[in-house]
Amino acid sequence: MFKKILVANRGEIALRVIRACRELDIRTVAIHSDVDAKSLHVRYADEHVCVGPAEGGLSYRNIPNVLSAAEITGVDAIHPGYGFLAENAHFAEVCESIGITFIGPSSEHIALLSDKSKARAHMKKRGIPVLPGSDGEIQEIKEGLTVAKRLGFPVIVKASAGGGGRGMRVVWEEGELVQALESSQLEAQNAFGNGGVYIERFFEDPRHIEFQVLADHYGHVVHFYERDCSIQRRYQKVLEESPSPALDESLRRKMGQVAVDVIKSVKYRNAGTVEFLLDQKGRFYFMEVNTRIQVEHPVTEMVTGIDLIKEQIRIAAGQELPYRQKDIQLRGHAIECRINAECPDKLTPSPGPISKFHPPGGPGIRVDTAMDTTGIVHPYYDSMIAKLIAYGRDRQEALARIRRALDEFEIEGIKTSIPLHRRILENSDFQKGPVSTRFLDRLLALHSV
Amino acid sequence: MFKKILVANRGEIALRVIRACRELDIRTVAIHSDVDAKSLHVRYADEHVCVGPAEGGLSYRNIPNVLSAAEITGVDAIHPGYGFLAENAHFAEVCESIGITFIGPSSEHIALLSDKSKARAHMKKRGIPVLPGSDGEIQEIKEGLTVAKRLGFPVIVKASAGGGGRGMRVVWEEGELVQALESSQLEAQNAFGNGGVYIERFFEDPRHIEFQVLADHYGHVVHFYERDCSIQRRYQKVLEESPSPALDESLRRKMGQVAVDVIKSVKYRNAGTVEFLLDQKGRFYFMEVNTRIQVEHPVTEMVTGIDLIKEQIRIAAGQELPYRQKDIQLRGHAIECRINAECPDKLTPSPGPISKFHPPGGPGIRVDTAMDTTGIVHPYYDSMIAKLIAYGRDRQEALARIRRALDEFEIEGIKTSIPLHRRILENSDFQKGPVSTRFLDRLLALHSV
Amino acid sequence: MADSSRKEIEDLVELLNRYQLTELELEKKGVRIRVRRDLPPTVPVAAVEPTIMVDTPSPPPMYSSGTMSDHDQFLTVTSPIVGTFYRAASPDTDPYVEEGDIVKKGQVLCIVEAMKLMNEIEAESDGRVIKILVESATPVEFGQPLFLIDPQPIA
Amino acid sequence: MADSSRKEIEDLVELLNRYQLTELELEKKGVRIRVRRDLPPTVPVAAVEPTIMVDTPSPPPMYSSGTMSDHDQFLTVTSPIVGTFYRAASPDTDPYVEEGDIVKKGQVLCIVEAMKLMNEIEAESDGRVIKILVESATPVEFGQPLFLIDPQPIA
Repeated sequence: MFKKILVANRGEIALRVIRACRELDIRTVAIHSDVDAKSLHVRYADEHVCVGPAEGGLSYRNIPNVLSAAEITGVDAIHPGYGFLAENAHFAEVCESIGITFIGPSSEHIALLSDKSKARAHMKKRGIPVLPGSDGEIQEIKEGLTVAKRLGFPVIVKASAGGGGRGMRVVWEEGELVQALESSQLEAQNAFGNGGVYIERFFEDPRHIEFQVLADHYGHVVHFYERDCSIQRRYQKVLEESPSPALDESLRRKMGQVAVDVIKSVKYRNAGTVEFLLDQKGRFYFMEVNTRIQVEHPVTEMVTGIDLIKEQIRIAAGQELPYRQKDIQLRGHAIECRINAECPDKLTPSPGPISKFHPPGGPGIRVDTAMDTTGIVHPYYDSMIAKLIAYGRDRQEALARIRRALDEFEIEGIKTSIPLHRRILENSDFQKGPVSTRFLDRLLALHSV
Repeated sequence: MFKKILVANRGEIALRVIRACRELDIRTVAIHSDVDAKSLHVRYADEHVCVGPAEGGLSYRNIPNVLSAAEITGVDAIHPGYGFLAENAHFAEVCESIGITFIGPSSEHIALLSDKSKARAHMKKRGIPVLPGSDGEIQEIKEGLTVAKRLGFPVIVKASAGGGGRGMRVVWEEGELVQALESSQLEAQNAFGNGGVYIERFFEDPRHIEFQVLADHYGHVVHFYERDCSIQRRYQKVLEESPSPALDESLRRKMGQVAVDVIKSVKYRNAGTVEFLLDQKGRFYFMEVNTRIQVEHPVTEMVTGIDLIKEQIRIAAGQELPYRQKDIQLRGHAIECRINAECPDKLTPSPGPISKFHPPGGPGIRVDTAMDTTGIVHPYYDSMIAKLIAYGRDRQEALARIRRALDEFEIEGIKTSIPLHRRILENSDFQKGPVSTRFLDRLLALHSV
Repeated sequence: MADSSRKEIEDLVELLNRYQLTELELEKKGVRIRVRRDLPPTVPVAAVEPTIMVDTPSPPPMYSSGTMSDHDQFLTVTSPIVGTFYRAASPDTDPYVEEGDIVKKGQVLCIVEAMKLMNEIEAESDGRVIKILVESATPVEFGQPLFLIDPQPIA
Repeated sequence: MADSSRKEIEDLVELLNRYQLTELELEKKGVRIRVRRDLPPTVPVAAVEPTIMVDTPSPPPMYSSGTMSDHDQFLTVTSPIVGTFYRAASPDTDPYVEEGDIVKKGQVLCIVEAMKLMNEIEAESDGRVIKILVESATPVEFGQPLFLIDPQPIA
């Protein structure tokens, strides 16, 4: 097992990794930008190194400084968290080359799976159900037109290197396609340095279902059931739950098996998430593999009882998975609300010093945060300041608990997304069960009228 | 279901009950003494009534004021928590007589089971294994001598109305018996107004094992497995865990069945705890039934996934238990540390205002507390200010988590028992598994040398 | 610099921060430390606690029964028990007292009913009833002010 | 000035910076030291956190590389990268500079090695090396002060 791990992140996920390390008796090194010198993740680590000024590109994403920090502190491994360097194949490769374990998949896995068009083609070849669409990237406008007509409108143009909705265009009729392809290519080129785009059929009311998977270095692959991440706003997840109210036992088993097949087909290792689109008729399609631990991993931990971060570390250290699929049991229901520092109406960030921070507690409540009453929300980073997770014997209890906990959560000095979560949780469609990824946009449109 | 419940308690257990009510959509009334006017349980309730001055006997234990508060706020039911009026048969009886539901057993059950000599005789008659001892109370010294000789020394003299170690005397040889009987009777008379005592064989290194049981009004009785409460100091529980490292599956099944038999034998209802003494040879003996929810109930909630307070409320409202024994599954391991406001060396209370209160968070951690940075520890009440509960996939993970969480727990302004818990958790005997109720006294004796 | 001074400075800074002071000076045993910071004008003043989940008003300030209020020369008569306040012995009878009445020590001022028992609340000293603070037939809690009494009324 | 006083001043400046104070005064044993800096009004008031679980010292206050410190006339040269500080190009060669040396703008002061690359750190202005703040072959983090330079040395 590792003796010392550098945590190449900040905020709640840095704390999350440090906690796992402490429980495994592994020393930790925090890195931080100069404005984060007094952050909780710095205080909770055994050692800390300042790696640059506030801006993430110059500090948390600064590969030479992060690796130098790893070298001068003599760590065995680096945990990247999510964001920053977590899905940077080059970073993973340099780690490998200097003999520091990157806690995650290999650089080749990251490279393959971050190209969504390639990953899609790979999976299609292996019989995994993918969304109907183009075979690989669209090279010429004419080709795009042929594909779109075959699929039938609406279609969606996506960037191969895409993420967070950038380079995405929904095309409702033939006449819009040319312009969509061109603007999508341009946006993707600017955002990712890769203008490759592909076309898929567009589903109007899909659900976003993802399966958590762990794979060790000995060919064992186990899934931890699904998370339902259909509550999104501008392609950003807002609230997640496990299990999904849209799946029955039979569909859950089928999708889980496909998720394992996806992971096995590329001989993947460590933690990964297989994302599916589930349509209104119960058909599911592979979308992509996320090659990192995800923000919403706690809901899976709550219902399976497994600490996914510790498993990531154990797998990276060469340990075999100590269980098989049949040992992983779903129990109860968990929901996560991402608490962001933002104005609830305009949805704009709300940075600044926090004057009061009183998190909720009691049964079934977990709070992952790096904030306290002395905390400051910096404008340089992600606006998520806390994750509130509630566990219940069933969905109804989990819903009641998270509403109760939101009422208890007192944050002063900044505005937060707590009112937005209340609005979602009070909605009777949401309470009843399955809603689509367009639910939240509709709810907000309704509200603003 | 009830519309409004009065919570006849303060501190963390009042918050615990209020949280359960909020999740069940039941309105709450907090009662409080004048010094508690700004306490969290007052803020979290829908309504609140001041019932007297600081001293518990004049406020939280003041039956006329508590019942008047129930009347003027028009509640359907009263939850007594633990302590104060929770095991007061007279209070339960008055509630019954004025048509307010006492959330707990009937007054008759409280009366029967609070007389330990009677309860013991009752159970013995029904074939429940009880500690070898006298048949009922000792009326004459001569009778005591005969019993003690038959049992063999050492023996223990206990008060029928006893609790918290009062009226208890360990007698190591015949010559000490007469004085022990007399002083025990005197102490019991002074403390409880009832001088009745009885004799049992004394076990030097027993474990304290208790089974959580729920019984509804329709004859259904389900147990929720055991809690190991062997870590005690002066007969006060300090740290509890579930499951017990001293039980194997077969013993667990056997003891669980006996616990259910005990509860069925008196047609008990609502939540109760059956306490057993487990000797070094794996033999177990009924000790008593606690007719309330207990401080340590959260460890059971963590490993079974059931909210015991909500179940208490549902049962009191006449609902049937929605599951049978086979539906109650143990998963993982949970440990609770009682965080008291006390000087860790002298073990004396440490009241005063809290200047910093930063509870731990993250995976597997639950904190039940009514404290925050504006809190004050009053000298009038119990010194317990928080319960820290850790869940893990197994005992080792639970131990690692609670140690990690204790390191994160920052409380300033008062002294707490956190260092005592660290000392227990660092002990290798405790880490290995079963220790006896004398473990902590020995550890402290060792330390003070 | 001695570690003790350093610790003291840090303690002073902590206090400076906590209470949002601009200057703090400590002098003892020949050592004098002064810490100063000019706060920018945007610094928030200490947060006031909103009682988010409470939908009834906060409890009234607690006076012990019949003691002198600090701010004036009136005695506050508070409820010694929890119950329902009545100004008269029954719906058909006159109130025990009206505002402006002169009362004698021991005179009944009102009834607080609790558990079907009528508890008479008496004046603890002579004086004039300045104000009746609660409506008849209203629930009252322990310590709730019921009457303001002027113990030295101008004759 | 005695070395002990100098050390004390530097410590006070360090505290002034760390806690973003505007004034700090220490008087003991007949010595009185007052350090003062007027902060621009926009500077945020950073809360002070005790570093309870940290077993390495807190990071040093952050200066931007080579800028003038307000409190005196010395420039602080800080490390622009994370790595290992070396005073000489190799173990066999002389250090680039010694305390007291006069340096020219652009002159190499030291090396910070990172990822096997030797990064030369140059003087940003002419001046005299007042103090070398880090031992050779020591790890340094971003922003860590390496040298104090007096840009206007008395000839």
